[in-house]
Amino acid sequence: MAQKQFREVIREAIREEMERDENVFIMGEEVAEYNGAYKATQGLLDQFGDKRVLDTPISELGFAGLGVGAAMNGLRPIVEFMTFNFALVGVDQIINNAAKIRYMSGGQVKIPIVFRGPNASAGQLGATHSTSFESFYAHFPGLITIHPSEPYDAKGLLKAAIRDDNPVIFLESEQMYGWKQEVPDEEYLLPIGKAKVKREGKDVTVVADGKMYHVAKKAAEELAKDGVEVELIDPRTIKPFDMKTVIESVKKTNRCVVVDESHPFGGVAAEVGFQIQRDAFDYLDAPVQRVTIPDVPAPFSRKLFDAWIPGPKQVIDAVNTVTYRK
Amino acid sequence: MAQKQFREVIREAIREEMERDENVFIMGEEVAEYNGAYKATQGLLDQFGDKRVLDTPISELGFAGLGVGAAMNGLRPIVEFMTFNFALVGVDQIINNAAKIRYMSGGQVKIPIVFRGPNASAGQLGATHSTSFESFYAHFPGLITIHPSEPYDAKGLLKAAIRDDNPVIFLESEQMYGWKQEVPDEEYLLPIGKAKVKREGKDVTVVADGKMYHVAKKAAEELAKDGVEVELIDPRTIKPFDMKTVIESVKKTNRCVVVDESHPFGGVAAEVGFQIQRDAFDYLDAPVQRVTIPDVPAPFSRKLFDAWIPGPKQVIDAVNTVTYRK
Amino acid sequence: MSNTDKASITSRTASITKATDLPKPTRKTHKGLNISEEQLLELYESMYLQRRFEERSMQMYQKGKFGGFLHLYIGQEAVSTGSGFALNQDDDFITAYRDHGHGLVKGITPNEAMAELFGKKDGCSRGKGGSMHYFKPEKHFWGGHGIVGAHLPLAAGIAFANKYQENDRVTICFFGDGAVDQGALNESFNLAQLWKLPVIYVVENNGYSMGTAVHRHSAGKLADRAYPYGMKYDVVNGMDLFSVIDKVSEVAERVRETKEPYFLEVVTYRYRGHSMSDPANYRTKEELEEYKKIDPIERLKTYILDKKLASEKDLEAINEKVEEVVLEAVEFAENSDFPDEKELYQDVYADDDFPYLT
Amino acid sequence: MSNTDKASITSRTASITKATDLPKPTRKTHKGLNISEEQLLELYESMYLQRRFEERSMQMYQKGKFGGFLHLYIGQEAVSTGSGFALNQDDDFITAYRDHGHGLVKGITPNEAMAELFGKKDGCSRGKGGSMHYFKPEKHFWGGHGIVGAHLPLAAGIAFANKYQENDRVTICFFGDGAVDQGALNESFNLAQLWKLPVIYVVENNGYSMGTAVHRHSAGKLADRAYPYGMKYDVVNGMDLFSVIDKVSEVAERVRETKEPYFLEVVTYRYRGHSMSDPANYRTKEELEEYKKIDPIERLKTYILDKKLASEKDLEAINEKVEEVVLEAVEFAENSDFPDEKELYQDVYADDDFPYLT
Ligand SMILES: Cc1ncc(C[n+]2csc(CCOP(=O)(O)OP(=O)(O)O)c2C)c(N)n1
Ligand SMILES: Cc1ncc(C[n+]2csc(CCOP(=O)(O)OP(=O)(O)O)c2C)c(N)n1
Ligand SMILES: [Mg+2]
Ligand SMILES: [Mg+2]
Repeated sequence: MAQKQFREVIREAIREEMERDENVFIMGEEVAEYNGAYKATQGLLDQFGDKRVLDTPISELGFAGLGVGAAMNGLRPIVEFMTFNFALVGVDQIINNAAKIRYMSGGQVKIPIVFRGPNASAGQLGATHSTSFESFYAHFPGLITIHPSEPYDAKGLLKAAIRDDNPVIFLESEQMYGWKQEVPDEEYLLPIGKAKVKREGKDVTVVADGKMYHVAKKAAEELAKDGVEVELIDPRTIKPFDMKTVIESVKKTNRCVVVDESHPFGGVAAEVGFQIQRDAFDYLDAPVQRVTIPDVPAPFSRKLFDAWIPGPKQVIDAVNTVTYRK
Repeated sequence: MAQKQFREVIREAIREEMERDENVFIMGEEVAEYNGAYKATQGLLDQFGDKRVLDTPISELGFAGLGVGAAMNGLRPIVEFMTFNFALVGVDQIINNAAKIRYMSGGQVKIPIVFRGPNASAGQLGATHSTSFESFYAHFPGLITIHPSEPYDAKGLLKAAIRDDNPVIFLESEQMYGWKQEVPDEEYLLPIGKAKVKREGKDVTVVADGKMYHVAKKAAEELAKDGVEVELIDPRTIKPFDMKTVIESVKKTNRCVVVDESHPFGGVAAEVGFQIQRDAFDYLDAPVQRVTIPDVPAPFSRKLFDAWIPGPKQVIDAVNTVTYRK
Repeated sequence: MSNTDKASITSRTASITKATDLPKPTRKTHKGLNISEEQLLELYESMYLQRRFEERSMQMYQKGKFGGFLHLYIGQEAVSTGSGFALNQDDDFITAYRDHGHGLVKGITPNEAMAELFGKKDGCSRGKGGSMHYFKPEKHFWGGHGIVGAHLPLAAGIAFANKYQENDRVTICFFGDGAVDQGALNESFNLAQLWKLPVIYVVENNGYSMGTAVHRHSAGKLADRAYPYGMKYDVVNGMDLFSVIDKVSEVAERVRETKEPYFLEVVTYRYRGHSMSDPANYRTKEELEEYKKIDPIERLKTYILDKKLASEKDLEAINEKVEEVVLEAVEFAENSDFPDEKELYQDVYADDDFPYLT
Repeated sequence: MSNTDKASITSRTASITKATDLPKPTRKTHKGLNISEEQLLELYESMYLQRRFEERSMQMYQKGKFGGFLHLYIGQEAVSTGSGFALNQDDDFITAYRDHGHGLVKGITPNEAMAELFGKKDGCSRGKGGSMHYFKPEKHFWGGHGIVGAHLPLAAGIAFANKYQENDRVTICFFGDGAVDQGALNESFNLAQLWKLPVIYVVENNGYSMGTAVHRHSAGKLADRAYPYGMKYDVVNGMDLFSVIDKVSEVAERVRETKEPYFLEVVTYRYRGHSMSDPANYRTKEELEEYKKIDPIERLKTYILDKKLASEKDLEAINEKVEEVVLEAVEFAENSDFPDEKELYQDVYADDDFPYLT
């Protein structure tokens, strides 16, 4: 097994699936000649040519919709958004077309398409460039939403997403593209909709997705030094959400903190917290707490940004709250 | 006091505010010569002329953005969406521009604008025409979201919204435009962000907004016959959400059901339920339950639609669950 | 052509051949267009079927047989019919919510079409789509779309897939004059031209976007919207079936060959209000009457009779047949079952066992 | 003008006056343009300030003084400067994220501008906006916008408000060639023309949208995008200050008078990569060198010296002054405080006591 970067495995997953199925193609801003704004698509144009690797104009509505139409008519498009912030100008194509046409046609039209690209904040990019969209897309029926935190999961899930017959939102991270993990050389796929217990513990369940998984992991390491054993769950898929794994864990630990990079109102943390209290009420020794970005847009200034983005400290505080350690 | 229709008080609120402040103007599809797709703007063109009452092309992105620009530069636009479903093609203007520019400019630019129009389902209109957006907009900092259920509230809150210096999402209902209520002839305003206990009761708190308020009200009436006293709270404003009123009530009733027309994932119900368990955990005698539309798009067929849209029965079932009556 | 002033819209209909605004109809005869006499009668039947189907739909709607929006295509039938004739059966159609005519032309049966309106399981969208969302992909009918302008990029995508798969299919995408103002038009046109996609974009300019006359919602001339991309375009008389056939045939050939898009403005008129609730007070009775004088079905009928290609009686027989077909469709729709309640949770996802949230 | 082929982009820069693609510069002298000698030196200073400000910014970025994106305007200064000169001080500017030049021209001080980059509280957006989101509404500078194309309707709205309030202000809206492909363009242009809004839309065609040459992202000619609406348009040489002044003055007068919009394609070039992380491998060194030969600042300098309107020494003195101003700005930014942490919860809403959710 080799250490591979997040961007590398994204590329491998796309390449392998394009080799496997000639109906798979990829388009997006700067994916071809520029080799990807974040180099996730490096080398694909060379290998597959400009029939299957296409640079688009800055027309998110146009090329997202073009992708949906191509998927309706037999292809399996991968649509890269330079970041998901920019998908907002074309989001009607995702929410009304990709997500609903199968249903409105009574199942006659299938739409196997993957929308992927960087999600959430990546430092000092300001309010228009820092939104995290996992809760946003998970709200709408008809879409699968995947939000991996590590290269191994990302590769297996992206390959599964490309083979899936549903429209999939696949959320990556600018900041994580360079991060590495051991990843097998052999082909593998991972099931969509399965969480993973990435650290076992008996004292408190922490659920954390995407970039926040790493924040929670650091917190768990800190807490361990202090004798608090965190059970850390990475949901990996946000829709459908594997509540079974979470509930099982909470039944053991009786406490839970949910960490997510969305804004608080109706975010993943609210949803998971709601379901835990509903479905494991009698097991809870403390109310579920959440750690999210605050209910304000992303500020530019480094100092404000650092205060804005949750870090291990907030997770530790929340764990202390649910364990009544302060 | 006279009985007035929902559409009538919307019109009155707009008219009174336009009379009061000449910087207020209204634009949208068919608001002028056609007198409004749902007649909410009837007579305004005649009274104020085409400088202040403007028919727009079907360009939601264009006219929503134009409204934001006009608000930045001193006017107080009211932007009507024929329904909020159509706002999706222009939603970047709301989420990235209306909601964030004040913050990004360090408070130098104020954006007093109201986006209003029908929200949520209105019978057999199919999946593209039936989405309820209160949770969607409430997720994003920078916006106020109002979702009234009755003419009295609607009028007072719309007037307050037009005078408010924040961008406001004001959600109405095609189906409710004809519904009536006693409304004072004298001018009045209502505070944004204040819930109202519309029925007092000791057994269970039911929180219900928009059209679902009426469903919950019917359920409460049914339940009363059965000896169950519902405390029915209409939040009226979704962002900011008046949790204080809800928590106080739950501390009394120890049980809560939230009814909302959003999809379940991360909807108002999840948010309110999460906060209740967090902030009134020790007062809860049962987990908070939610009643929402299902996690599927709106079907067209009457039979499926009737199964899709929550009715009093689901609310009663949920109340039975939290009161352990079955 | 200036379609920007109401007076001229009215005046141009006063005499169809003299009006400058409604383009002149083609001078070609059916022979010149390679239409056999049999086909001519089929075309008549097709247009008449669309007309009667919708008149009955209206009746059923008024009887409360179904709810929702009902947008009637009456008056515009030459556009769907002529396009269907000019194109191959496996060419791809996609349109907006005013979709009954296009659907019937592409092979949705009247039974399926009526059952869909009724929300029944035998409907062309299994009762899930309704009037605005007809589908029949196996016949290359890709919907029925309710968000104005949002299907324009879908059409580009369907055409993209055809080109990618190197089949020879052409995609035709219909939309209303109101859709021209959506950003989707700019983005789709640019992509279609840049990537040379075999798609024909057709704006059915019926003079109004709901209650807004075209000159009140679109600056300039509609057809010109293609100009900046270097996309070819033209304007055609949409009240005359032969003109539509003539033009769309020519355009289709070109698009099939060059794999480049084309933009066609078809000038037409809808007789009814925008939807059932619209009394259409924004236009004059006279204007409507002027258009009815050049009704596409009457026009074809006159042609057939004038040229003695069939007798009044022959046409009467067709009418009666259509009448029966439509009545049977109503009966079929009445008798078809509503979808089972568990259908609510079918077809959202590809997976039958998707774990829906509660 | 065909800007759709790379060879011609390069060739047209070979000799600025002979190239057909880069429009010919105006023949007018400063006198012909009513520019006093004093103003000429101010214009020189303004351009040089933008240049040096950004060169220092780059340095500070590389030193790690701040993070995020940094998009440099270097090479395009004639556009901001000429537009600012041609318009009134109270005319309204709005632009995309490559906004330092426009901001400085409109009266953001170098101190405020640099402090913003550093994320300090004395920045022109109080440290909350950063490089892409400069604001100074009191000087009629409306940002600084990060979503490509999304400020085009804002410009229409600003112009709408000016017309509504019956003041005489003109709005000018700058955007890149990449923004031309956004639906926002179609919607904004249509609205602006339909409602006759006093707004000048300016595409700064610098040949590339990030790494994509203009002919690879936009079909047809950029300027033609205005044609279908009946909007007036033209193309101007953006490497030559006088040409920009000449054209924008003429356009502004017309827009102010007619209250109708105008679309201007300004052909220009950016010397640096798209942002700091872009090595700009998609273009040749030769192309860049060709443009540098017609650098707008050098060009003005040569003009001034040739006409003996100032001496080398005079210009040197200006340069030194600018150098000092910029260094002072860096010092100011360094010494300015970061915003207080409680600022996180300020300016989201108009209300200071907004009950934020936790
Ligand atoms: C994006 C969007 N905005 C508004 C609507 C509401 N609406 C439906 S049809 C219509 C008028 C469209 O007119 P036109 O495009 O000319 O088509 P026609 O009805 O004449 O066939 C409007 C405003 C919508 N469905 N989608
Ligand atoms: C809607 C949207 N899509 C994509 C981006 C990412 N992006 C930022 S700038 C840019 C290139 C824009 O080029 P152009 O408009 O020519 O302006 P220039 O950088 O040359 O000034 C891209 C793709 C964005 N900010 N917004
Ligand atoms: Mg129309
Ligand atoms: Mg550019």
